[in-house]
Amino acid sequence: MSLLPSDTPVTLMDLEKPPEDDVLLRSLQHLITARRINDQAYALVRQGRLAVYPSSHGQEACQVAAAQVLEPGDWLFPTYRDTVAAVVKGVDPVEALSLLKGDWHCGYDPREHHVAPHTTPLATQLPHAVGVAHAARLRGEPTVAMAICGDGGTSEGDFHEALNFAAVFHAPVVFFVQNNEYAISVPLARQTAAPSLAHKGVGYGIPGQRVDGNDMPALLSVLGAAVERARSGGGPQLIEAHTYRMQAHTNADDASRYRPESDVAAWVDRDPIVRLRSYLTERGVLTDAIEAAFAEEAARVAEHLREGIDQDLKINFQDLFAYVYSTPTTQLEEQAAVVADELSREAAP
Amino acid sequence: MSLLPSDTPVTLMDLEKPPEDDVLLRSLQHLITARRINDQAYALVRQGRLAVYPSSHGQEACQVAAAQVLEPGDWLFPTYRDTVAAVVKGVDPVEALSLLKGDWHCGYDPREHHVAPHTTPLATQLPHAVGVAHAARLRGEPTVAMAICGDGGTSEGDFHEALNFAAVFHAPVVFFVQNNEYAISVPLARQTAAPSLAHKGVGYGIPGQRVDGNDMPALLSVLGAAVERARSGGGPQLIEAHTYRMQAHTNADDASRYRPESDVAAWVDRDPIVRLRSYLTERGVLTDAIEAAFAEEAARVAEHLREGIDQDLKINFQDLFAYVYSTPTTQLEEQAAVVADELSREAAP
Amino acid sequence: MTAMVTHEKLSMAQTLNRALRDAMTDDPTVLVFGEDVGPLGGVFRITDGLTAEFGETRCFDTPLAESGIVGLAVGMAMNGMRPVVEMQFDAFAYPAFEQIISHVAKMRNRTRGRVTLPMVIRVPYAGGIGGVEHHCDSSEAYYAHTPGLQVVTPATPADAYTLLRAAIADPDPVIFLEPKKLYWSKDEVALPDTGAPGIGTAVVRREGTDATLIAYGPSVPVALETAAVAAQEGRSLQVIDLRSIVPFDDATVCDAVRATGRAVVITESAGFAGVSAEIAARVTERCFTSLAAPVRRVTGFDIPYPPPKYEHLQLPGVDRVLDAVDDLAWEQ
Amino acid sequence: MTAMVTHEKLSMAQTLNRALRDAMTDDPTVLVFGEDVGPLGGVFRITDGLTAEFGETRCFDTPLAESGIVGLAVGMAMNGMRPVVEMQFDAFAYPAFEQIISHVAKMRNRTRGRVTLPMVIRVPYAGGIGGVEHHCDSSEAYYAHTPGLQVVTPATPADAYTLLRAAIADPDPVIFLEPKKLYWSKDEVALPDTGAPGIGTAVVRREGTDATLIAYGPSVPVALETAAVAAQEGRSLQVIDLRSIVPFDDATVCDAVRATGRAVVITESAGFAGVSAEIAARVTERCFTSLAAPVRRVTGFDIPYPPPKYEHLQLPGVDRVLDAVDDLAWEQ
Ligand SMILES: Cc1ncc(C[n+]2csc(CCOP(=O)(O)OP(=O)(O)O)c2C)c(N)n1
Ligand SMILES: Cc1ncc(C[n+]2csc(CCOP(=O)(O)OP(=O)(O)O)c2C)c(N)n1
Ligand SMILES: [Mg+2]
Ligand SMILES: [Mg+2]
Repeated sequence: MSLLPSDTPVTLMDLEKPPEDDVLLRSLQHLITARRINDQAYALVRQGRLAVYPSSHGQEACQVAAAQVLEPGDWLFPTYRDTVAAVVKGVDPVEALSLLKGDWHCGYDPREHHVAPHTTPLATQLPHAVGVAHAARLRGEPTVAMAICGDGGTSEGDFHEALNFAAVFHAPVVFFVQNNEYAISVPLARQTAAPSLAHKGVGYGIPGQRVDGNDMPALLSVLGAAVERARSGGGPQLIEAHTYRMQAHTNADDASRYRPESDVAAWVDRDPIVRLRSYLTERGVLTDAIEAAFAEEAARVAEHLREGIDQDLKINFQDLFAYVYSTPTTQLEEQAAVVADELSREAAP
Repeated sequence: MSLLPSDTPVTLMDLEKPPEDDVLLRSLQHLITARRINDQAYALVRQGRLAVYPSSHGQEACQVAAAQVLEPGDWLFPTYRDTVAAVVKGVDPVEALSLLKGDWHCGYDPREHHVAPHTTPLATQLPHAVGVAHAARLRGEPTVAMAICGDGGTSEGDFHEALNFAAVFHAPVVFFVQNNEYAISVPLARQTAAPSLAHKGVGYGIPGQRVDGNDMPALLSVLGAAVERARSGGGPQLIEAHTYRMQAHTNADDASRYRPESDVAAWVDRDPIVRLRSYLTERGVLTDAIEAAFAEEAARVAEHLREGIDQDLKINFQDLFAYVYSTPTTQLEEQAAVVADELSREAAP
Repeated sequence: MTAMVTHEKLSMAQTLNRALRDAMTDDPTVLVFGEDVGPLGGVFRITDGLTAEFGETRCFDTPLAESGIVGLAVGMAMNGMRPVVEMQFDAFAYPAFEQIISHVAKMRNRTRGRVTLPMVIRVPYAGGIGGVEHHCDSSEAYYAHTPGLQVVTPATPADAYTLLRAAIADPDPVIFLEPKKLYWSKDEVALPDTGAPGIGTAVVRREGTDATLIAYGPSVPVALETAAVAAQEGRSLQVIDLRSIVPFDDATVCDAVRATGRAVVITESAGFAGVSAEIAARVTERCFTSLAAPVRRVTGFDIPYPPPKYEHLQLPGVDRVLDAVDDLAWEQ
Repeated sequence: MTAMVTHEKLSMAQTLNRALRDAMTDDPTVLVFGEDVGPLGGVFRITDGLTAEFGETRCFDTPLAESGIVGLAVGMAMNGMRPVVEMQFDAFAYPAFEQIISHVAKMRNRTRGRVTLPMVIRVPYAGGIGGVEHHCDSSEAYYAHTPGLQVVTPATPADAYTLLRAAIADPDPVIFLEPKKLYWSKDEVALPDTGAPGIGTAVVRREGTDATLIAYGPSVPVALETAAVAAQEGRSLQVIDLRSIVPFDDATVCDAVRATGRAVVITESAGFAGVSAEIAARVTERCFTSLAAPVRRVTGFDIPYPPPKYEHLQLPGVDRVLDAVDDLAWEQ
């Protein structure tokens, strides 16, 4: 089954059983906030207040759906591009962005909302998701792990090993590939010669499905069903969402070197927010008042983000040495003393 | 298309166009020699003249076919278990076994017969095969690379990366998986949950096929066609041959710890040599005289092997330092001098 | 060394097996997995009987993929388990390198201590067993150079037990390097309390006053043998067994070298930028004024591990160590 | 340093690009591939314009898989090509570790010289650019410790050109480490003949008589700056740029240290069992009697590379090096 319409990308799929209106209203709210976070973060980079930001602008439906279909006890494994998914799962956006502000690597407590630290080495988080899910299963817990990666990430050896382990151990993992057609500058055609990335499930005995990654109801439906299959003993699931990276890889990237603007323009009409908004408006459940409330909430989050990122960092040199091991080695204590001595001499008149 | 009969393993497939009789007679000769080499090597281990031997006993049809379908200019990438395939491709069996005798790692010149050094780190030879094939293609040469791995090897990340690279670059590689049902003690069910290993091609856009690995004509037909497809621009091919490891992983292994003898017994009737012999006898092309000549040739090779392995090794300490770089570093020269000095003092009265 | 009356003559393979068994008995979150560790009991039989005793959810075979194995362990450790994984041989841990360097070593630090990884990666390592290529690598330097890992290697059956129990109990990851050639060496051992110290402590294996031999893992017996031979020649060599490469026991090592004024470091691994270099450098930094001669290193040569029939030339042996000792400026 | 009249002010990124372009022009078997090296020209633009100039069979993007990239290069090198591959960042070379250690480093040796691998693995490495985690690792020790690899790292635009050309021309594999923070540093350079020596030769970057600073790659400018400051304080520090870690130029380094009698080794990487340990150990072994003080190391701390706002604390800086120099027993 594919929920990806080949030729009608600007409307939504006809789902037999579309998500309830209130669920979709919540999605829209998340989408609007998500977009706002993306754009705010982008602006903060331009202002030099964030070092870099890999935006999910245009991919927000994937982001929101990946988190929205999870229970609080489920685990999310995000990449560097999935800040917004982490936020929907509960992480404070200021904490989620502290890595990119230059503060400590993982700004949040992964155990609080069951969101793994965002992972940069591609596909390496996927075996972790299998481990978390397998451990939960051994303990009889109903946890599902949602493991995200990009189209580029599917080429790494760890993608292969993770899917195979999950299949062999029948671990409750949903592998969610956000196919945004690019890995930095490298287009999908250089990444795979397979008919789709969902076909990669076949070699592991994992059911694979494609879905329009800019169709919020379809995503909720497909990912929600996958999570429930995984939870109820159906083993791992592979979902490929076809979406598009609307901006450069990060603000440090220059996409004009490898793709024409016209390619991007073709995707503007498929914007997931526009599509969900018109769907809900047509159904008569989205009022101006609700829209206004959503916009206000998004503005509030953006302000919180701005303020949080503006906070001056308190650099504590001890932090360098405090977390390497649970008990610092004598070597690290000596090294910390070197810095302490330097700083005290600097501070001295 | 599958050439694997599900229920009639002791007869051969009905092929539309079976290989010519003279080709199959050559196969039988190779098979008989191959079995003889396997058994001779095994005996040499028991006598303490070889350190260890991973035998392909029972898998000889795969071994012979993999080499027999290649042109001299084609490359073979064998694993530790594929000594016999290397020999069929032209390598002297004494040289092929010198690694296992404890002599220098790769006993043969890989460039002479286009046989890569047998590779132990699993699946790592597969990307090399892609590189050799891609380089040949860039130069417009008609070379095909035949890359062998085991069922266990398919789980490694390098398997994934190699197949994907081959598909994306449309490289003329035949990936030949000898599924002998075990990776040391680990049965296939712990290796994959896929319907077959041939299904792994799907995720790369590579055609996958299964074949009875103990059916010589079917193997020649399937592998031969795969090589020709690859050679004529059809891109990489994946072939899974279903066979069985009749002996322990190596003589150092104790298979009774993980599989009952009765499992092995079930495969005795499917012996590839017996099956090919009766086929050729029925067709009236195999005479006693020919059989006798084959046996004599096999005995000759076995004797050559025994004699070669019996030769005392001449240890030359300079060899330790001579091949690390094309020009030894001053550090290596100093280190060689240390050994030279030690040996001269030992030799002194 | 412990003065305790010992109860059983056990090989290192047996005490490692006992350590796993006892840890699994004491703590249901301890899991063992890897390649062939289940019914086969591992190619060195270190996990022998564990699947039979604890069931196959506690000790199980995985698909053949080392990065997957270590990655799975990371995830399981994130979620309440204490995985002990086996890499089948030293060189077959390399596919897991990215997981080890970028995750195992860094998870605690990058999450500011919020996610800890109590896990052990067991690696049979080093040579001396006539193994073919890729089966005899001394890979300790790769791990020891990586901040965030602890790197431990026993040289005796008693240490094997105590250090493996300590590694499994440790809140942080431990690379546990098992010298293959010592698997079958036997010793009287009292279990479970061997009297051996935990991770981070070096021990003096033999007292001596003229020079200090510093060794670990497979080189400890070489050092002891050298000291025995030297004693006959009238030279008193002290032998230190590091046991733990990271954390490094500066106090024990430096006290020893300051007392003797001379030191030789022995490792099987290639010398260049190896652990022996670190030991020589740090001992020199800390004991310079006590040194009568530069710290000498006796190491494997800077070559890929050679074929079986050549390995005797590569491995540091008694004579080569004695030559180094002879070089320690005795005329002063 | 070369006294040659220079022609252009070029950055290291530009001379690296020129080296690739010139090598590809001179030798049709030279190929460049990796992640984003094609139309984008690499994330650091080192391969800028190569696809346009040489076509996409000569410079091309691969699927995103580093082990595959290195493995492909091995195969292509086995079959007549001279591949130059780019690892996008230091830590993203780790997935290729098994290919590098078990094949790239060993192919020549295990085939007794019958199969050689003329290939270059370019790795942008080290920190100082405010990069986030996994983008600032100093990974040189992993390679330098591995017999069979050559490990080279330029500190100037001229060296970048000459060493990269030499690496590409070399019959054996070279790990070519590019200090990211120096990509944009400019210098007058004459191309193609920069006058710089080839692989295996260290150079004295600044003459001095009181002590020798030994550095490579990203630490060379730190050493030079330190020497400049020290000169104002009346201390004459000599600066050596190793350029090539393997092979190591013992002669140049030891001659220098014997003359000054004092040495400080500076590296960004974690100190423990790193290249700095090797340098300290071998200099001490060879120059012991000339040393007035133990060789001091100024290195990154033994911690995972810290977040951008903390990196100034981690990186060896002028003050920290001066402190080490002050420690070199000047009262003697
Ligand atoms: C192992 C590894 N190699 C290379 C990189 C550098 N890198 C960062 S993002 C990226 C592209 C990833 O593309 P994709 O998986 O499609 O995700 P997207 O950025 O499109 O979300 C690359 C090559 C990395 N992070 N990890
Ligand atoms: C990377 C790596 N990991 C582990 C091993 C140890 N090992 C050698 S053979 C083997 C089993 C391989 O099974 P399979 O691929 O099915 O080949 P077979 O031996 O059955 O021919 C293992 C685990 C290895 N050689 N390389
Ligand atoms: Mg992408
Ligand atoms: Mg097998």
